[in-house]
Parts: sequence; structure tokens; C-alpha cells
Amino acid sequence: MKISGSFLVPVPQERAFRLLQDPVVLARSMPGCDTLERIGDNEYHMKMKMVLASISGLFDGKVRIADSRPHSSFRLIVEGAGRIGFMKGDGLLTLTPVEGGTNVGYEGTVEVGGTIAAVGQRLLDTTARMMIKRFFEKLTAESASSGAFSPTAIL
Amino acid sequence: MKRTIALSINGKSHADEVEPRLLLIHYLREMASLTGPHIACETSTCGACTVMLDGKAVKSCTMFAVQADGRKILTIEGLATNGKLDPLQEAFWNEHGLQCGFCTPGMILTAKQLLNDNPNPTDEEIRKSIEGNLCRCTGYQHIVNAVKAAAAKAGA
Amino acid sequence: MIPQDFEYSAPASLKEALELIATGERKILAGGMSLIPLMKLRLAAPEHVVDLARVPGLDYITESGGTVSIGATVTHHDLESSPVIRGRAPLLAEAAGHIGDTQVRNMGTIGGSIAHADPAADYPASLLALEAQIRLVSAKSDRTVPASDFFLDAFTTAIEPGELVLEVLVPTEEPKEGYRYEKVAHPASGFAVVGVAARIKKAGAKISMARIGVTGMSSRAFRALEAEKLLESGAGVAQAAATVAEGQEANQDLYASADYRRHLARIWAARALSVALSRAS
Amino acid sequence: MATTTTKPETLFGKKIRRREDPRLLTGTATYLDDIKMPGMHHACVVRSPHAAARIKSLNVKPALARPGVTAVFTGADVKDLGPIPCGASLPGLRTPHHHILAQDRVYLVGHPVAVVVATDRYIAADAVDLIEVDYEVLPAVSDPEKALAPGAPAVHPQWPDNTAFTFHQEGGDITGAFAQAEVVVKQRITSQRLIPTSMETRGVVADWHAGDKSLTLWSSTQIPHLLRTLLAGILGMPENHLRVITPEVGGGFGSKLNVYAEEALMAFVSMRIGKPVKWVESRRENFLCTIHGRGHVDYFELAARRDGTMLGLRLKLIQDLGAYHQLLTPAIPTLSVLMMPGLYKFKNISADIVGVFTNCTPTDAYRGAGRPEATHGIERMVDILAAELKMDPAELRRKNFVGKDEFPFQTATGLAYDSGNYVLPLDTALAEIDYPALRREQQQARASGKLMGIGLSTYGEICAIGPSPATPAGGWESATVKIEPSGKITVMTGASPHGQGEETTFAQIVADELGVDIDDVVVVHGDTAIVQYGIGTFGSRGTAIGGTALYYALQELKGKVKKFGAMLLECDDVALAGGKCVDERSGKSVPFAQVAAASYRAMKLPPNTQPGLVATYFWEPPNFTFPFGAHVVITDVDRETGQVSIRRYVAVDDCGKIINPLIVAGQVHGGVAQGLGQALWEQAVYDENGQLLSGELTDYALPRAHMMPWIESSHTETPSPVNPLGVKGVGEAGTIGCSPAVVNSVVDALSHLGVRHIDMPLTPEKVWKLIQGGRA
Repeated sequence: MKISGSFLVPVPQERAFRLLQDPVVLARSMPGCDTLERIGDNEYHMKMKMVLASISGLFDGKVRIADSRPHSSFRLIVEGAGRIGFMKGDGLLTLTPVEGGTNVGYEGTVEVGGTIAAVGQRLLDTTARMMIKRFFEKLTAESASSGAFSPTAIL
Repeated sequence: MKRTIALSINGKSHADEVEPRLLLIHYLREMASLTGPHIACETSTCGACTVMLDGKAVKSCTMFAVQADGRKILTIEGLATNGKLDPLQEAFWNEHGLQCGFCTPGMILTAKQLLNDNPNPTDEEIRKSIEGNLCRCTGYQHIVNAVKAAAAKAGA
Repeated sequence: MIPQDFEYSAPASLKEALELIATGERKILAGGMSLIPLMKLRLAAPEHVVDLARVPGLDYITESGGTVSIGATVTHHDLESSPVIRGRAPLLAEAAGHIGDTQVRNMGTIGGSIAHADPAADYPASLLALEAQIRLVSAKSDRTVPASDFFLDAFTTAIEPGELVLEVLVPTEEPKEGYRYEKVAHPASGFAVVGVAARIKKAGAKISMARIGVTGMSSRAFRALEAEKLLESGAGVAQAAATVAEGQEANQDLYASADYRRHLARIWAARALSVALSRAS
Repeated sequence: MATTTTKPETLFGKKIRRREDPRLLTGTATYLDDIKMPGMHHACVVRSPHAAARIKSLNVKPALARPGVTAVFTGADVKDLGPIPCGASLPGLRTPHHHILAQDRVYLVGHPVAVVVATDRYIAADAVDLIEVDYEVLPAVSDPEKALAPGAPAVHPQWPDNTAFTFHQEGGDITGAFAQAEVVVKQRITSQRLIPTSMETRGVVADWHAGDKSLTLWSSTQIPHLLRTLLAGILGMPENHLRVITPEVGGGFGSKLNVYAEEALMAFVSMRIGKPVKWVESRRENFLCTIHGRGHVDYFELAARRDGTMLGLRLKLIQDLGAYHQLLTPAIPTLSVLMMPGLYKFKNISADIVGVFTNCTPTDAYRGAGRPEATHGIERMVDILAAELKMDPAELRRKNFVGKDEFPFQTATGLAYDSGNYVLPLDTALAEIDYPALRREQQQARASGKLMGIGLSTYGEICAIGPSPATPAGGWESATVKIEPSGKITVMTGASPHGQGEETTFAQIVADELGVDIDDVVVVHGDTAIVQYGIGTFGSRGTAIGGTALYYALQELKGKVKKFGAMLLECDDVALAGGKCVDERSGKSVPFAQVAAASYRAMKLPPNTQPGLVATYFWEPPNFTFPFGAHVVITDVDRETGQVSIRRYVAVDDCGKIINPLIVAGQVHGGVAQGLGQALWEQAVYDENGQLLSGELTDYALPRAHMMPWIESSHTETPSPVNPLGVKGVGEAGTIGCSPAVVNSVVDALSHLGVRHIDMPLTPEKVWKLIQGGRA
């Protein structure tokens, strides 16, 4: 499934770019992210608990940052697998300065498998959009904070 | 932790210890040995497991046995009285309202509620009332005929 | 398809129920029509299920002072066939008749349905159009939230941890009002691809009040405020209906693209409004 | 001895209510999942969530540690068992070794990886979640045309072109036909993947008896005997140590005409644990692990003269096979080729099939099996030609039909159509709807902006499959008829029905032939220990072949009964009527019970006659049968939404002689429902990675009661000369006739907007977009 959209992050482009690649910020912003642990350059092991009303599932996966072009674009690849299925999101994020901050455009694909693919296709698009929205909302909130992140967020 | 439930099935009292997660359909089929209600989907879409709970058609695959504690259940096995088929069973037979028969117990019990609520339904009302019961064999036409025939007989 | 094991409580009073859900991960079971299929697929695996069925007195439908009160465990079937609802909130009765199928309507409850907040559920469109209120209680609180503040996003409501839906409060429709719930049902699931609830009051030949709720199109049900305003300021149904999807993101799935959903919302809004208008006197 | 004169009424052609129904109506029938045995274990299969992956590691220990779990088996345990067989043979066919459990690689979502065995099905389900499999995900391909493109991921690494076979068939002079053509119409037509969805999923119970090294296996199958033979091969056990029983079968539609991994797997499990074991397929497994149907991309070219004479048809057929061959997978598209010419007399055809591997569920026989695809193709092409020539589609059909005096008719595909009168059902159907008046109404509707369509399908089909040379496992059928010592009659048929009502129609045949009360007849099927042998019920063959075998067995038996009857009545010849042998000259008679008792007691035997009253007949049909008919559908299309509604559905079918009109009507209705499902709603949708997105009944739309139109069904009766009953078969007719009629109707509704073709299913959005101006 293809996804695309954009959000306004109310900080300058450079800072937006840094925030979006900061594992601490990512860990706090990605919905359900429990832990994010560095396993290589721009690569992190992630544990996630997705909760959507009654639906919940534990996922074990990876977050990867690639094709980074400071401060204009990079690819964010998030994948996870658990008992209820697996998912993989691969998106190109493009940053452009606009009035009031930075416009972050995203374009990419979401793949799912297992039970969530078999029974969830009706809700996949809605859910993906909702998760992305939550991510940017959290990111915006993070960007408003002092920037002094607690190092214990990364285990 | 297991719980004891007591309920009436087809007029007989039953009491059993069950896990809370035990689905009513499994309780009926495996503990009460009533294999008339069938399992054909896992998403509450097909109606093959339909039984009557306190007089209303429900999907027994989408209910825990513990929810039926203290209540009255009618399965297809309890529909005929003293060996005499219910008018709906008789009509399904006369009108060839079944082929492989797998959906039939659920179909009949849903139709039973329809005729209880609305003794003289139109074709459209019949079709609407059984929209939660999938049949892959009959194309439904003979089922509609059967429900109409049963209604006509009851009205006669 | 077998659920994971869980602990089960069937409290005998509301107080007990609220105490049970005040702590830990407790999932409330009402009719189970949304929860149990998810549990069978193991998409939901609550550790503790609290069944409301034994709590007495939650399945009432009463009317007083211009408000119909509907207890959380009233089933869709009871709602659809209730003389009070049919007489005083007929839009809601019409919506209830569109939910699922006979068996689902026999078990499913209004409280369970709105708490689940499926973006394609039928009730939210009508509750928005009716400007209904939802009463939420917990061991420590008791508050009433308008429907417009209740449905926040897909499967996301204003319900806080420890709260449950106690009742839905619906201002009575006037007998002269016209109403309609129209729905494009998904051929497999029966969920609303798009559902539109419309209410119209007339003053002479003019529309004095219009309320439009739309479900299924977006990640949450919404009021088509622009269309309402247009109708109230003398615009025709077609002109007003053409605006219902404006400013809303639309869902897409195998059955309908986002564009087609928007289109359906406009068409079915026009159809629902036309029927509502013809029913208004 | 009484005398009798009244000739009993024959039951052939009568609406007899079914004899199998009382058990089904009262919930007392025994389906697979109703079987309960002491010590029975439950199995649950661990399946791949990926369409293509290497299994890096597999850890079963946590599952084994779960109390109640008896065993877990993986690919290594079953690697020496034989592969799941493919019965189709085509030149150069590539057949992947189809292990019962994945070895080191998985090829489709749902691929079985391990099996968990527990004392309780809840525990087995829990334990499945405890199996840890580490996959290295590989690229997959789910679209057959993309699979053929250079550089596509290879489903089976040893065959990088994903081509399982190519097959060419030609008849007549195709080059000449196209050279002569004044007009050629071309169209790409797809027949989407469908999921058969019998209401009862598959299931298996296996019970190993170590003492005599025998195995009893209950399976919800359409082919108990073939299953036994093939399973014995997989397991490497003597066939006569294996007994296969089909309990009540809750629908098949071709999907249970197969040998599946789980059947062998449960046999293996029971042998290993020494206990009976049960596996019942979940609906999701049914969607992923039971065969799918159709899956065609067809490129048609039809050559004709300007006067409408059709000259020749070319077809390039791309068959999506899925990841493996099941029993008949590669053979199904060859049936399409056979049926390509439809009811038309042109004699030049050319077909090229490419069978393509994809990382999807195997396709195989689903109601119609190859024939709906072909019929859809030719019936769409005829309409496209009619539009091109601005001819009335009914007129164009009449012009090209094989004439009623031209039978047997040799087709360019090598068939001999047995009998027919193709104009008759078409004209009957058109008269029924008042075709000219409807065309006038359509003009008015268009003038006022409304969209209504009239669609025809004049279909033919190949039934009674089939003569043995054309059927991989043999195409005959068998029957044994036994008059018990008490005079009651037991029939054992090799056709294993599952909803088709043969317990009734066969009893009707017996009652007529022997002149006995139908209630004295019991029809037994589906147990290899009781029934002689048989092929099974599929391909609209049950009555035409199984019924004919019964008919001939009855003739043999009658001869013997008459000998005993004549001996008892001391006359030369007797007639059979009213449950008696009657000496028509003297009027004396002797009841069956007495004749039977005498034959078993054998105090005295007629000359050259053995004791007992049993006859067995294995009948090899000399040809297929060829039913036909006309379906006419009137649709209204909602201009604003693209929603199609069916105003009238008229079906005039000719399935030869009709034994039980009630049952035939039921077959037509059910068939139409499945055809309509394909035309309007059903579609197995895979994403690019091989995930089945329409993976449950909440997304895959089966017709429901409120979605079905009233079907106005009637018949013409052209007897088949192929069998003495004159029957042709009706199981698939509705499905085959339906979908082109519906699509033709909707295209007709939209034709003045420039629409020429729409691929199924005709979803509202697809139709709406065409109304918006997109040509197709």
C-alpha cells in the first residue's frame, strides 16, 4: 500500500532533520515504541507494543535510516514482526522550509502480513495514517521541549 | 480459572466447569455433544453456528460459554418436538431448501426468529433476516420459498 | 480460532464493575460482537475481561424532559424495535436496523459499539446528527461528553482508563422532523463504506435546521457542518451535499478508493437529505 | 401369491423431496468435525506468514514444553514421505517436489511449516504461537504476467522463467481464417482468482491401528477412492491397509477434488503418536491452503466476416498456477481450450497456454473448472463482435450456432458435441422477457439518462467428465446394487456426492427400474471399505456417469431377479412392478422379499445362476455430454454510483433429461449464485508480496440472500445419446452461463458511452469510473 502526506513541524529545517533522526526522539514519537537500541550505523533494534482500542500486538523489529541528504531528505525504514503478523514501512521524508517551520513530506509504502493482512485490509490505510499522524504530533511536542533528552530512553 | 456454568439446552439442565475462553459453540459441540450447530468462519460472518439464546438467534461462535450461564439455549436438535419436525424443517425439506446441509441448522434458527417476530414476511424481509447466514449451495431461492411456505402453513 | 486464556469477571453491580476496571488492563465485554472476533483471531488478548451482562439495570430505554436515555447494554435489536426510539429518535432506530445482521443485532450493544469506535460503524453518524451526549462513569467520576467530542479517531474515543459508557442521551426528535440514515454496505462485512445520517426541520418551505453525520468515509465519523449551514441558509440539497467531504481525509481499501468514498459521501448525503426533506413537514 | 394389474407411476422426472434431508434438518448428520473418538488428539498447523522465505531456524521446544502438547513435527520428520501428487500430464511439465511440510524454504503464505499435536484443540492453538520460526524473507511475485517478465523473482529457483509449461493446440486453418477475415476483434479478458469457500472447510481424522498396520482416514473429500490410492503412495503403505471414509461433506465445488498435504500429514501423525488425531481447517487456512479457482489472463482475437460469420478464434492464455501443482492444476486451462468455440460452428482455433508459477495458493478445479473462463471469453467476444458490426447480439449468435441437425458435431478442438438445439433456449428466454420491447425500453432509458442493459449468454459446457482417455485418473464410474435377503435394496455408488442429492436421484432410478417403493432403497457412498471403487463427484458427472453405471448394474440385476422370479412363478418371463415379480400372462406375482429370500436361501437355483442378488457395473462413457442453455440478464446501473442491480435473471437450461426437477432447480440456483459472485463481488486479491488481502469472509464477498435476484429458471430437454438415461449434467451450468450474461448486460448498459469490456468483478467503483468517461 502506498502512503503519502505531509506535516508541518514547527522548527527550522536543520533542527527538524536532527530531531527526525534522533533515536531518542524517534523512540518517544513512534507510537507504541518501547525500546530502541542501536545495533549499527543508523540502525536500531526496536520493541513495540501496538495498541489500537481492543487490538494489541507485540512487535520486534528494526528501524533504519538511509539515503540521508542533510538537511533535505532521508529514508526511514521501520519493520516489525510479531504473532499477529508483520509490517514494514519504507518512506522517503523530504524537508522543506516553510513559514512557521518545516514541511515534512513523506512518500512510501506499507506492507503487512499475517493476521493483520488477512483481516485488517479494510483498516490498514486508516490505521497507517493515524499512526503517522500520532508520530508527527509527538514529534512536534518533542520539538517544543527543551531538547534535553534523557539518555535512559535508550536501553 | 475455570468456572461452573448452569444453563438449559433444549429444555434440559446442564452444569459444567469451563474455561472462560471456551466458546459457546465448542461447549455445545464438545461438552454437550450437540453437533448440529456448525463452525464455518472465524469472523462472525457466516451464521452456521446460530442457536437461540432466550428466544433470539445468536452466533454461538461469538460468545463465551460463561456468557450463557443461567440462560436458555435452543439448538437445531431441540427444534423438532416428539419426533415431529418443526414447520420450518418440514418446509426446508419440501422446498429443497438445502443441499450440503452445513448452513441449514443456523439458517433454520434464524428463520425461526423471523417468523416469531413477523409471521407473514415478504421475500425482501426474509432475505434481509437471513443476511447473516451464508449458504454456498442453494443461491437462497429455495430457502426463501421454504420460509414463505412455513409462514403460509402457520397462517393457514 | 481460539482466544487466548483470560480471567473473567461478571460483576453483579455497577459499583463492582467500576472497581474492577479501575485498575490494570481490563477489557469490558458487552455484547462481544466486536471484541470476541478480535480475540478469536488473537488480535486482542486481554488478560482480564469484565462482562457487563450481569450488571442489572443497564438496558433501559426511557424518555423524560426531551431526552431519550439509552443504557449501555441495550442491544441494537431492542433499540430498533423500541417504540420509544421509533417514536422519539427514529433516526437512531433506522441506523440500528442497518447494523450487522439479525444475530449481531440481537447481541451487540450500543455501549459496546460506540466504545469500540470502528470508523465504519453505523451509530456515530446518527449520534452526531442527533447531537447526542455520552455519559461516562468511573469509580471516581461521572461526566457527559457530546458525541462530537467523543469520537476522536479510528478506534479512539474520549473514554479514559477506568471509565465505561453508562448511557447515551439523545435529544428527542420532533415529530415534524425529517430523518434518514442511508448506507453503502460493504458486500462482505456489511460495514458502512459510507453512511450518512440526516435530519431536517422545516419552517414553512424553508429548512430551519439541518444536521448531517457521516461515517465510514474517514477515520472517524464527522458532522458536515458546511453542508448544514448551506441548507439552513437556503441552499438546495445538491449544492449542500456536494460539500460534505470537504476538508476530510478519506479512507481507502480494496473496495473503494479515497476519491470514490468522497464521491459516495456526496451522493448518499444528497439521497439521505432528500428522503429526510420529504419526511419533514 | 397375489395378483396385480396397476402399473406403478415412474419417479423419473418427479419432484421427490430428498431422502438425505431429515438428518441434515435435525442436526444429526455427522460431518468431519462431529467425529469424536476415545484418545483423540488435535492437530494445528504452523504456517508461513511469508510468500517466499528461507527458513533459517525453527525452535519447537517452547511448544513442546506446554502441558498437553504431545508432539511437534517439522519438515525433517516427513522429508521421506512421497510428494503431494499432481495427476495432470502435459508435455514438458515442470512439477516442483511438493513436500507435506516445508523443508528449508516456503513458497506461499500458508505454507505448512510444522504441526503441533495436543490433547485439546485449545492447547494446540496456544502451542502454535509458541513455535519460533526465523525466516529470511525473499522477493515474491503474485501476478502471473509480472512473473513472466524478465528479472521477476523466481518462485522455484530452478526455473527462473516461472513457466511450468507451455501448451499449443490448433484446429482447422487458423491462418487462413484470419487471412479471410473482414473484421478482427481483440480483447484482453481476465477471469479473476476465486476462493471456492465451501461452507464446511476441509478436515481430516486419522486413526492408526498398529496391530494390523491399518489406517482409517476420514476426510471431507469429493474423491475417497482416489484419495486412498494416492495417499497409499505418499505414505508407502499397502492400499488395502488404508480405508478412507467421507462423512457428510459440507460442500466442495471442486475444492475437495484433491489430495492435500494435511491428509497425508494426519495419517503420519496418527502413525507416530499411535492415537487418533483430528485436524479441522480454519476459514483463514481454507482461504490460503485449499485450492483457488480461475486465475486467467486471456488474450482473444476473433476473426469474422462483415455479415457476422465467425471464422476463427485465437487465444493466448496465461494461467496463474500458484506455487505448486495440486491434483489437476495444470490440466484446468486445457479444459478452457476444449470449450473455446462455445456453441458456434467455426472450425478454426489456435490456443497457446502458458502455465505460470506465482507465490500464491495453487489454482485447480472450481465449479466449472476451465469452462467458465472459456465461455466467458467466447461470449464476451461475440458481444464485442456484435458491437463492432452493429449487429444484434442474439442475431449474431443464431447466425453462428451449430444447427440442430448437425449433431454429433465435431469441433475444432477435437470434441464431438452429442446433441443440441441451441436456438431453442435462446428464443425461449428472449420470448420470456419480450426482447424487442426491452430494446425499445432501453432506447427510452438512454434518452432519459438511465443506464439499463440486456445481456445474453448462450453457453455450452462439457459435462460427465469424462471418458477415461481424457481424465487423468480414469473417467468411468461404478455401481453395485444388492437386493438384501429381506428384499430391501442397497446401492453402492463410487460417485461420492456431497449435497447433490444422489441418494435421492439414484433411488428414483432404482425404484423405476426395479418397480419398487423408493423407501426400500438405501444409497451408500463414501467408504472405500464398502464401496467397490469409484472416481468421485465432480465435473457434473455424478448422475450422467454414476447414474448410468447404476442403470446398467440394475439391468444385470433385473435379469437375475427375473430368473428367480420366473423360477418361483414357474413361467418363462416376468415383469418387475410394485415390488413384485409379475407373470403378466397369468397375473400371478411374487414379492421381492420372497424372491430375494429364495436367491439367498438357494434351495433351488435357476440354470447357470449363482445364489444372491448382487450386480456390479463399471461404466466407461463413450463421450462427454454437452449441456447448453441461454441466460438473459437485465441490469440497471446506477449512473451516480456505478452500482449494478439485477432486474431480471432468466435462465433456460438444457441439461438433457431431468430426473428430479427440484434438485436440478437447486443446482441451477446455486450455480448462478456462484457465477454472479464472480461477476459482481468475489475476488482473491494479493498484494505484490504475495499476501492475500481478501483473506477472510469479511473481505471476500460471497453472495448473501439479499444480494441475489430471483432466478427465473426453466428448461428445454434435449436427451443425450451418450447414456441410456439421456441425462447430461447440471452441476456447473449455472456458474458457466451466468457471468458472461451479467457482464454482457452491464457492458450493454454502458455501450453508448463507449464501453466495450469490463473485467470482473464489476465493482461499483470500476463501473462508476467507466461512466465517468474511461473507456475499457
